[in-house]
Amino acid sequence: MDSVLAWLIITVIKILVILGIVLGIGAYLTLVERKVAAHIQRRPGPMVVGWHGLLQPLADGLKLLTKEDLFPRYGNRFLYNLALVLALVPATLVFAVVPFGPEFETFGIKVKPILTDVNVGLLLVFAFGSMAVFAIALAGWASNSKYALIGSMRKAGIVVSYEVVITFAVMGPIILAGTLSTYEIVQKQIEQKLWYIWLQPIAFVVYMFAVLAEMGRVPFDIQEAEAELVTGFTVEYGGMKFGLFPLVEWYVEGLSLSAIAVVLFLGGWSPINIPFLGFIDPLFFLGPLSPFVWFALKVTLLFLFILWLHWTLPRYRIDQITSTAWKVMLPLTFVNLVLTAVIAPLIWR
Amino acid sequence: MPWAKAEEFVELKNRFEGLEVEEKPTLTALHVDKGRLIELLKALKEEFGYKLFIDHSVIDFPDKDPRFQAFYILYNVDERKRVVVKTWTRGELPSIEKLWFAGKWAERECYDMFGIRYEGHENLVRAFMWETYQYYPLRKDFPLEGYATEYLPSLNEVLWGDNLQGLMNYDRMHTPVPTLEDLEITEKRRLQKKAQIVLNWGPLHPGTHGTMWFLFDLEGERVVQCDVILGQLHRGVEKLAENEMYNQFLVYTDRMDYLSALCSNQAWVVAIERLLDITDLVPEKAKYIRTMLSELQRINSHLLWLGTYALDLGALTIFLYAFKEREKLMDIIEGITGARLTISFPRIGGVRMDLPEGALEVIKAFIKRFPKELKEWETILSRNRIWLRRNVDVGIITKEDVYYYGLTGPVARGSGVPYDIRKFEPYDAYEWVEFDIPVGEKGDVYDRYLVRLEEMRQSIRIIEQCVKALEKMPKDAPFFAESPDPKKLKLPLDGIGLKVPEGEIYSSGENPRGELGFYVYSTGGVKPYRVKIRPGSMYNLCVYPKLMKDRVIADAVAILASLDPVVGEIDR
Amino acid sequence: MVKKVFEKPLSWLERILFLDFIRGLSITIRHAFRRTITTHYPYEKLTPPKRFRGFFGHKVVNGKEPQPAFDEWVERFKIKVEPGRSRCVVCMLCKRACPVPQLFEIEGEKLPDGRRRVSVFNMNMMLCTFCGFCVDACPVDCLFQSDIHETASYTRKDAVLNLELLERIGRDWQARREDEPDRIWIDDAQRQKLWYENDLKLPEVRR
Amino acid sequence: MIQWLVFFLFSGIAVLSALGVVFLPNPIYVILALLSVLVSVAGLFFIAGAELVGAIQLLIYAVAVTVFYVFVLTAVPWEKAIKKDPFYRVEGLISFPLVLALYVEMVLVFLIGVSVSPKGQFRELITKFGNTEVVGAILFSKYFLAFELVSLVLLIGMIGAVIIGRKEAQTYEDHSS
Repeated sequence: MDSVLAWLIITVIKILVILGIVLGIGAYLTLVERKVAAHIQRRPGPMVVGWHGLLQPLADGLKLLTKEDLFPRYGNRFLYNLALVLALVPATLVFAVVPFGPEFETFGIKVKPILTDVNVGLLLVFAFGSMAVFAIALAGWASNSKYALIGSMRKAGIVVSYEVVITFAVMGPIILAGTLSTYEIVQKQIEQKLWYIWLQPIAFVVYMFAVLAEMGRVPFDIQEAEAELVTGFTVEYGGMKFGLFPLVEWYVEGLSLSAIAVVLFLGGWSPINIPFLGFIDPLFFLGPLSPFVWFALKVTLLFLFILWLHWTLPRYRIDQITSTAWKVMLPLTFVNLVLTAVIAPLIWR
Repeated sequence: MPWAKAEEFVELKNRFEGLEVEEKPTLTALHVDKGRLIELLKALKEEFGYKLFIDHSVIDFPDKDPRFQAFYILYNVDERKRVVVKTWTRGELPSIEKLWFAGKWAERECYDMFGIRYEGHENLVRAFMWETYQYYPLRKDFPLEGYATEYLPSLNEVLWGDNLQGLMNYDRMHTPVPTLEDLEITEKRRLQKKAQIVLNWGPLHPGTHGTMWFLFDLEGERVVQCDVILGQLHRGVEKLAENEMYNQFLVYTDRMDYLSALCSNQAWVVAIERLLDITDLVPEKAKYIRTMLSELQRINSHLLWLGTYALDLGALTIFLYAFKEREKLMDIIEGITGARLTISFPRIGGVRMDLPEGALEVIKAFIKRFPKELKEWETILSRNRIWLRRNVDVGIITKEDVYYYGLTGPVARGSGVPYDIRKFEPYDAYEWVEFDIPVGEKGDVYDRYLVRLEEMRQSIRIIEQCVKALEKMPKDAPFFAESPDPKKLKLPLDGIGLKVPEGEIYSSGENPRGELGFYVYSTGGVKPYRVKIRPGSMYNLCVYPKLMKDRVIADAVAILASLDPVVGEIDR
Repeated sequence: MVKKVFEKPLSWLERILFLDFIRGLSITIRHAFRRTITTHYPYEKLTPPKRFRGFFGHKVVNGKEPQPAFDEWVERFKIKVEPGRSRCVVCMLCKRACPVPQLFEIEGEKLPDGRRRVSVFNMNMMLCTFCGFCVDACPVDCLFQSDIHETASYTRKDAVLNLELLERIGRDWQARREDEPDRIWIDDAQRQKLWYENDLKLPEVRR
Repeated sequence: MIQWLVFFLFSGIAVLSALGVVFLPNPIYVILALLSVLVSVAGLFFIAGAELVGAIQLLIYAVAVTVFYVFVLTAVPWEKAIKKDPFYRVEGLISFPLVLALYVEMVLVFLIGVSVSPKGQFRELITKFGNTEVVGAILFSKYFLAFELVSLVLLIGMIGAVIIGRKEAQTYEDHSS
């Protein structure tokens, strides 16, 4: 009886930690983005609220909360609000299968820093990832405006086509690791002393492009191509609801998909890897904490790379985006699958 | 001023018996009667090579029997000659839409302003006013301040009860204002719906960079047909011109194309100097200063185009980089002229003030670093595969289209037509500086982008030569013309006193957006009788519906940005 | 004379290794580590150049008038000259030179000793185009344009410059910037924030 | 004990939303009810320990299939579709025997299936390997032929869909890719 109780308490603690991390960092990522974008464009970014703009997310949050909440006249109110829930919940659920670090020992209980070590972790990631399509389609339809409908059709089209691409791109590392559970994938990479990015460069590039499309970042930034449609399907939302969609899409999903990328390709919490030889760990002085720091470091670096891309490249046209998904990315992943099938036995020996 | 000579039209004279040719130093005109007008225009276009349509409008003589004198200005790009065809009419004219599509928009404007009916016009609607407007504003019998028929008290009075007596006593009666129903009728008359959905893109839309109202007939994402409603920024500049003195109208020229104020001022000033025939009186230093400043203004305007163009296609950082350089240019212009946007620095006969100390050093410092910045942006954009995918083979304008749609400026040069007024009819110091004209070959959006970037580099070359020449001149060289005897020809620095003799002229300057031409008809006195302004970006915009056929909405932004229209110049 | 514009297409090697993206990204990262160029407006302000065409002002009689012209016009219009008050000779030249004459409202008043003085000089700044024709037309260099550009106001009445306000601007301008040399701008730290990368050294002012 | 509790919860939601599917007037609410049925069925799979089938159920049904229903409903203006009379009496009568036959067949298949299906031989295998490997092993050994045939049927279905869905030729004048 007490093991179930202990298990329950640990899970509740894990849930609280993960929710705290996700939503807390999510808000502060808006500040990181505005600072990075500002310095790329030779301007200082938010400086007024708090020292160097540290309180800016709170200010934004307060402003959005106090904004008036409009509702289009003939829209469908229940779906209008349901779309929000359907956007936020799956995006945060993805963190349930993300392993933050190795197993560790506290107060005599062995704790795995992963919410649920389901051995179909990766499948769940894509199931939750594509639940976002519901939110987009319903948001567009429920706000009863031409712009919102066209915007939601476009965005949903992209997310569906890149859902397929991302699933196939991830096949490579799964074959190498031999399991679907995210925790074991990282274990395997540490055992084989090999990050999967060295063997799967094509898969990594395709995965990154699919992440950009899934998040709606440039060059697949069709959602708020403000030049044509005002802000895509969120045009009829106001106040915090309008603020929530980019928070979900850009920051929560951004974090989760780059965390999965780190798990699959950059060896989770393992330090820097030289293929087949082993690991060098410049942060060894941190001791048991270093894996967690390594994981956080890699996720932030990947996220900053996405920001860097977002503020440099122009944006594709909608039909070019979907045609690259089906005509370029998908064949690339098939080629990659064939290659992995050839070199995989070399790794399993 | 290469106008066509009289003897070239001898062969035409015997073919059209009523034709007589009038050749003046400022203008060569062919007078023909209304019946044979279309044949003459067709002959000029096919046989004599006057393919490029420049402008068409009407002059109103209320006391004469055939009341309106219509004029058509054509240009022969190969032999660089210009001719004006004139005819008299009471209110009916044959439409020249089949010969030049640009004529369609010019005729809409004449119908709107003068009430001239055109038979054979495909969809004769008002160009700027709303459909249910009853008057014809540019006619001489329409008062300058309009008929104040509507009671419209100012909101301060109605809501807060301010009493607006005294200097600010705005009269409560107001000229008619369009209601929503009027705009509804305008929209219905403008475009017959053929496909699924009519998407209203404008009049206030972040993508249009100005109050242009686009109607897209959409079939899914594909545009079946498209048309534009203009007039949101129509301030009746031509009506004002008829009531302002020659020098004072300078202030309105920099409100038209508000991004290249100095180039428009220079074009107006050169037009009046040519009409007065005092171009050689203007001192050399003034000419160099005016040329250098208008080239700085050209780079300034191209930077804004580049910034908003990259912004529309998603490259947000280029917007900030372009505006960083633009800020430097604004500082230079502000230091020399005192104003950043509405600069009325040139005067008829020279410039307002000499260059301040340190101006040439600052310009040299700017020129030294600007090509490096341009190179950096090109590495980000020009060979970026996304930029190429969005721009290559999009919105292709062929050479024939340039003539058919009356396109000028970078839009024409992008398709391979080397039409540049600074080379064909050099004014001010353009004949003393040497520079190249960038020309594209395919005529798609990418070529126009490259042409404008190359034009910025050529402007840098011009400014370099101007700075070198200005440095050699003595400090106290004159910057304003001394008229030989002030009694006969008074050339004041301020706005009053300039008397212009009888005559008419068409002279144009090369604005960053195309040819800005002034057709000035003066009957002596201090105020012009009629000023027709040839807007570069209006005729560049009339090719937009043709480019948008069968394209995706996302291209609408790229093609519009490549035409670079400015609403102030279109609506005048 | 005619220059063909051309850009060579992407080679397949560049397509495979994303070289065009890498080159673009390297430029943005270089810009990220350079100094920021913006002035933080309400806290740091740029000083406009001397020739700036901002709000108008009346220069005050302080002995530095353009001598031959000032005495001539005072005699012709029999104006009472008071040191510390506006130099205006009520000649209406500025109103005639202005493209929008309705913005001027000028009246002179006859004093008991027979001389005249400017009593009302209102300028409705909502109609003004700031073109500076009136400044050129003023024969006694009384009307001028100061460097005040923060001119927003809540009511239409505040947008009207009356004589007393014009004189106050004039006195402040004559005290502050009258004897500055006619330079393109004042080379202070705020200007250098934008111009430091052009390593610009304005020549020393020859007093 | 918790498993029973959660089991009743999920099955309760499933039954309720299934009823919702049938009785809700607004088609969008019908689709959402269907979605909640599928998600709760996936929950049932998870409780039963069959994680792979639960995850696949979520991935395929709850997301891929229902999304396209939502697409159709949001794109097609069904509010304006003309509604003749609310109840199709004639069709209802004819289809009743068919539904009955279908129901009987389902019961038969269920009974035979239970009697024939393996009784717990794989239990210790599942604990050792985890059911993904086990399902994979069975699928690619015992039922390999069925697996290949089904993939063929799917392929033909996809090709048919592409042919029907293809729009008339592009009419861009420059045929950019």
